[in-house]
Amino acid sequence: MEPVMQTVRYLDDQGHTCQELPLWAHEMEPLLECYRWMLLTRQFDQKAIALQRTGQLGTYPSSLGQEAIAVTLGLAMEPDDVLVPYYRDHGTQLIRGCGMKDILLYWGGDERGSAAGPQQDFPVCVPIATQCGHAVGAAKALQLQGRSQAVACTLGDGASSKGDFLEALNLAGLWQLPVVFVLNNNQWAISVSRQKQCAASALALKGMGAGVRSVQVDGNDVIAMFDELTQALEAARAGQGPTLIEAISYRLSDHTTADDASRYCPQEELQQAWKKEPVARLKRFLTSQGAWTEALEQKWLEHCQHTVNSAVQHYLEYSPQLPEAMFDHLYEDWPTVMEDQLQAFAERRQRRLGE
Amino acid sequence: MEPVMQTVRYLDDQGHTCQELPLWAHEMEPLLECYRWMLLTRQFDQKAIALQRTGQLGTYPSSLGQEAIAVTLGLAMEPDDVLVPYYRDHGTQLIRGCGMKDILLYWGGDERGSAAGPQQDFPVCVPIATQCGHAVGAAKALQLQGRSQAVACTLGDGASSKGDFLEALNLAGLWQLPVVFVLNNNQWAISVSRQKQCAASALALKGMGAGVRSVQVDGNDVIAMFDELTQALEAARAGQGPTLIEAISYRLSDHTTADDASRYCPQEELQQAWKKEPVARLKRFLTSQGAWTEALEQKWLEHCQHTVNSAVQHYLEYSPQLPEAMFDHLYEDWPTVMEDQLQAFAERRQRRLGE
Amino acid sequence: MSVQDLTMVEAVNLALHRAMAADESVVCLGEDIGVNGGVFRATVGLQERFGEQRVMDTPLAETLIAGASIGMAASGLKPVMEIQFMGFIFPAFEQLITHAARMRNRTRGRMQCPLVVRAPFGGGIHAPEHHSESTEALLAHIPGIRVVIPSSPRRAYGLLLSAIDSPDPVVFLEPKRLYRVQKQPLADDGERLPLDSCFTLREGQDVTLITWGACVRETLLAADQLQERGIAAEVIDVATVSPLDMATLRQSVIKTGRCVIVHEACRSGGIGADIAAQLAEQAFDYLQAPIQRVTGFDTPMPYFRQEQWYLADADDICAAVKAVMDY
Amino acid sequence: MSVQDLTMVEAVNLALHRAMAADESVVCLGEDIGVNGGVFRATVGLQERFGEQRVMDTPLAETLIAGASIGMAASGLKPVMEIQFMGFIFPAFEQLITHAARMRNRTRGRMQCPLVVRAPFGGGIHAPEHHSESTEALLAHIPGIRVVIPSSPRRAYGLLLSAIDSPDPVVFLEPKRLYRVQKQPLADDGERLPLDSCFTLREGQDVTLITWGACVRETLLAADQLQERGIAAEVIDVATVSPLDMATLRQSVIKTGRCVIVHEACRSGGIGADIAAQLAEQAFDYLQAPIQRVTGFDTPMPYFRQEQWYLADADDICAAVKAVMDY
Ligand SMILES: Cc1ncc(C[n+]2csc(CCOP(=O)(O)OP(=O)(O)O)c2C)c(N)n1
Ligand SMILES: Cc1ncc(C[n+]2csc(CCOP(=O)(O)OP(=O)(O)O)c2C)c(N)n1
Ligand SMILES: [Mg+2]
Ligand SMILES: [Mg+2]
Repeated sequence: MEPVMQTVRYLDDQGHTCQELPLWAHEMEPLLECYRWMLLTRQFDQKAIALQRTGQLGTYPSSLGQEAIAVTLGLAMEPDDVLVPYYRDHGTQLIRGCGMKDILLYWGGDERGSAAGPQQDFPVCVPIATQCGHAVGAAKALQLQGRSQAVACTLGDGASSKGDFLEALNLAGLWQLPVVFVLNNNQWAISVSRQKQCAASALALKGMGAGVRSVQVDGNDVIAMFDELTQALEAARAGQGPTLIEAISYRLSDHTTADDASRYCPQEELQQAWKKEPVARLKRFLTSQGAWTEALEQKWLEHCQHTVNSAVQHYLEYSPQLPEAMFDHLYEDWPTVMEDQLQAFAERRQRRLGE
Repeated sequence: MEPVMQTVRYLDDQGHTCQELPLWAHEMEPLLECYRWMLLTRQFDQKAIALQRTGQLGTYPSSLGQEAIAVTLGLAMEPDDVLVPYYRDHGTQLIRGCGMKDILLYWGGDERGSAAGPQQDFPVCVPIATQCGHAVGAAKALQLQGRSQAVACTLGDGASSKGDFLEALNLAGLWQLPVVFVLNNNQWAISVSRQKQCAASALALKGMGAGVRSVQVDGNDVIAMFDELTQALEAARAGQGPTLIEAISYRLSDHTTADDASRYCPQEELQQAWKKEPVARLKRFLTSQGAWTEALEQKWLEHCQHTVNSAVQHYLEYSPQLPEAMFDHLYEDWPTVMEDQLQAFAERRQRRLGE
Repeated sequence: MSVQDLTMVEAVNLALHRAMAADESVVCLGEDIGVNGGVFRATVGLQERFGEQRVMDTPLAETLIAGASIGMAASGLKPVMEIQFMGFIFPAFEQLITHAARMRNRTRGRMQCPLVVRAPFGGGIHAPEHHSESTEALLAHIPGIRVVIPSSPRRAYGLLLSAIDSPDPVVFLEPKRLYRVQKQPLADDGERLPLDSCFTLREGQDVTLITWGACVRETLLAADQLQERGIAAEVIDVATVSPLDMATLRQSVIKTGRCVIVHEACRSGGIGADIAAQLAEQAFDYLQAPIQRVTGFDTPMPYFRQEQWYLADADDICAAVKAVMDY
Repeated sequence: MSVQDLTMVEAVNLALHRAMAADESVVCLGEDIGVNGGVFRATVGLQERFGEQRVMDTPLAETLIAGASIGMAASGLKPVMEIQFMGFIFPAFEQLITHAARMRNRTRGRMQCPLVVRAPFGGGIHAPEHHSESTEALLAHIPGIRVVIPSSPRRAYGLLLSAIDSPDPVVFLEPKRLYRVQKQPLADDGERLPLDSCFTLREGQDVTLITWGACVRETLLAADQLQERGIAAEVIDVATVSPLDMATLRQSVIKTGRCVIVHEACRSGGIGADIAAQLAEQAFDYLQAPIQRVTGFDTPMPYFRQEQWYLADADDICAAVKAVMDY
């Protein structure tokens, strides 16, 4: 009785095509672009973790193994679409013009990290699934204003259990909003496995109860992801309503640098998952097509390293906010009735710095 | 692509059978019992509304037109099952031994109304859908204690949009809990129609995303309802997991006595709905089977009137709580550290009553 | 411009009509606010006039209403969301606290969150359970959210227009006990009243009575009674309970040396505690008696048969004034 | 009975082990509390020892965790639910406020709701956004809920056991900054500590320092520094912030005539306001200076690079003491 979801995929784990490719994927350049961004994202992640380990960054969530989702989303979106991310979308953020320095600032405990990026994009969202409400609100605003832009909202498999997502999904279906939910099913919500999160055979089935077109995609297959994302975003922009994309992937890292996955993640499962990871898979395909070589790889990795290093430099040298910055932007203007707070702060500052 | 739900029904709008009846329904007595309870419930509702109109009761939600759902649930449950109701289940409450006087007390603004009923049943729940969390918690308790009882949780169509329900449904599927969700789809959430609540063709489809067996039933067909409820409750008791039953009905009254449905409910729609209402439908069937007559009806109605009237009498004569009762039962024992509150109250009381 | 006699709920409705007519980006959303015009009729006529796109009946989901409003507000709209009764605002708390209050601060000014949360609140109308709460103190504890409470048709109109103008998120709580008790002549002149300011409703030298919401009525009644006994009470409607205009309150208490604070919510952790603490600090040398608070008790609001025992009346206020006068 | 040197988080773990071993009806639920043992390791070993049925990893849904806990509590279990960080407690608010706090009152004693909500809270560990909040005042404003905050391994152990024993719902907030800073010798003797009681940690004649949670540490440090300057400070750990044991606080302030209240949460609407208001009323004739509050500011907790500016330190406390001594 339960409908079975077919997982859309074009490349198998070995990077061989398993069905006729969509037309656009006959060109190599779009795929090369994906590949390059995936490598850059991975390099960035590694560096961020290194910074954290050496006390130069706070807790950081790596996207290792899920780069295909973030990167294809970034590339499938138009610049004036709206990104409503969660916290594991560094690849998407980078493509949309959020600087590495800014991402590092955010995870380095500096609010200014969220000042960057396209004006309309939402900042990193920590309270799980709450961004889904924002996404449908933003989509409603676009619909009301008669714009043909789309909203893309990311979330995790854990987030799919939280009411916020389910309520927003319902509204998206009801009001036929221009929104695409991209569910990064990386099989874990910290230590809680996908099986302990939901009994449905596919998380994409949650779209059924909301009247939302839903699809399950191999999230480590760049071709499938880009194709489905492009279709869904185009449908949204064309007023054809929302889509839920469940992207099947695997979290190859700890949840964050504060986590130790070896406590709960079976070693063989992790090893199996490594065999399906998106970077090697696409590399095999591109190499088999003669579009990529070790030499190109080395060159690109050097470029990545350079880019990342100079961003890190920029980050580390960035002058800190003033202590009183905590009061900024809370209200449009700091209310006069609250000036005694500034006074109290000034005294604290004076006491501590002797200034 | 969207799976289509078949609505289970045995009696058509005219009370003719439209498929082979389940075995139990070949006997008339169970159906007569349903019928008598439905009439009693309806009489009770009418009286409650009359009390409200004359200032003797507070806001009251009638269950007019949805009596089949409440009554079949009450009769399908075992005494030691757990009822987790919302606020439109008077029929179920009555069958489970909650007195009419108690129901009137509750809606008459007296906490003691919720002291009545089976020890394990939950009180009327006003914050929409919150009861769904309690139901899965209660079901987990039963499962843990190795008991073979079931929990029945009722909710409305409006409630099906709220995260509480969807989160609880997910847990029910995940942990295979002994719980049956009975969704009274009466087509309205105050003034918001079913169509403006959810785009899915059936609310029962929400079970799919949670891995919960789901069924859509004609909620005005006593035979279908009783049959599905019995099966679902038995499955729950036997450790076979949860069921979601969407019962299609129609709210023939205002939302509550504080509402005026004529402001938003199309007149013809209401008229059409009257043609499908459960009491007349079952009466036609029972009459056609020779199991019911006008004479029996008159006699039963008199009995109902008598029962209701004496309950009302009891309600009206019930001595009020003491003013200080508001402090009772809040904590197991009133904390000594809060005695000044009692003191302040005593002063207020003294001032006002001169006692 | 014609002047009409309006109740508070009509004044709310008038302000909504005006704000929506003046600015296309103002939208309303909530449960039953469309064709039904709101369970208290506060949004009557809006959907007819401005259409279903701008006056939206939502599914029954307060978390969603708040979340979507934040998304709209950050995307250029000015949503006025309704929570049907304040007792049902809690599902919206995560959104209001972790996002609405912080969106501008978090993005260092890149994004705004100019939304208004309207909710009827308070007891005294013989409503069922959860329809009579006064939990304004919870929201007042959240930096970044303004909490505004009108207590007359005129203030409802002027403060709601200011709330909608405000680029900050504003929770606008409407004391439903006052919705229809009193009419005031009101012109639809668009005149705003300041947030961040208390309103001194009555001047007096002997004692300062500080209150807001539905209790303003009882407090004014008490002031009348006190007058007859020769006590001149100054009555201040706090109106914006967060952030607090302490200057006005402080000046009054420095003048009178005596203070009684009246609110409907339970005592512990109520906004009265905050005001009392600040006054006791800032007017320490002027206070001639301990500040008294006349409040609800630390229990849930009892069901309506007993709610009069929970709600303070003019006599309760007078008794407290007597205590501070006699100290 | 062996005495071990334990940190606060180990003491929490010890109390959970003891409570689960002693009473089959005690169950634990929350996110990552099972095989992972909790993100702070507070529930380590419980699932291994008591099984998946009694130590339940839930889906990611705090509304559900609270709702299910209430259902369990009303059905004969004693759930101890964990909210991973206090910043994520808001989805549970509707359940805690409209149900947990009222279930017994509403049913006139027919149903109980003996649950414990455990949540790590407060700043100072360089955590990301929303991982450093101190919103205990919100829950303290809800009649029917007890709010308990330990500040040492010993008090964590004894108070948690009492919280689990309690037939009332208890929110048990663990200052995560103190989780591992200090070890105390602790025997698993099951000794309970009273809810409803403040703990006087240090006696003194000159000034009363009132605090709770992580600020207890800074306050004791300040008391040491004050001692060197010849000022004898009495330090009281409030511990149960709701309902408040005012008698102990009042007696101390009547004795010293001076008071400074220290808390991490923002100032407006903080529990400090409540305590200050009550003391200013109840010790009016004894106060020799206005009560001072040393608190966070009325802003969100800044991200970790600036959080030290938000958190009060011993110097800030000493400065406030100086102000009340010099008044
Ligand atoms: C409301 C809320 N509850 C709990 C947390 C703590 N937390 C952070 S990430 C996480 C797991 C999220 O899992 P998932 O949604 O699958 O996303 P992933 O991290 O795997 O990408 C949890 C429980 C939170 N941030 N917000
Ligand atoms: C959380 C919450 N929000 C709003 C309300 C106000 N309210 C009471 S009943 C109702 C509509 C419920 O509709 P439905 O779930 O279909 O149940 P029905 O009343 O139709 O049986 C609303 C919005 C409430 N009680 N609780
Ligand atoms: Mg995940
Ligand atoms: Mg309904």
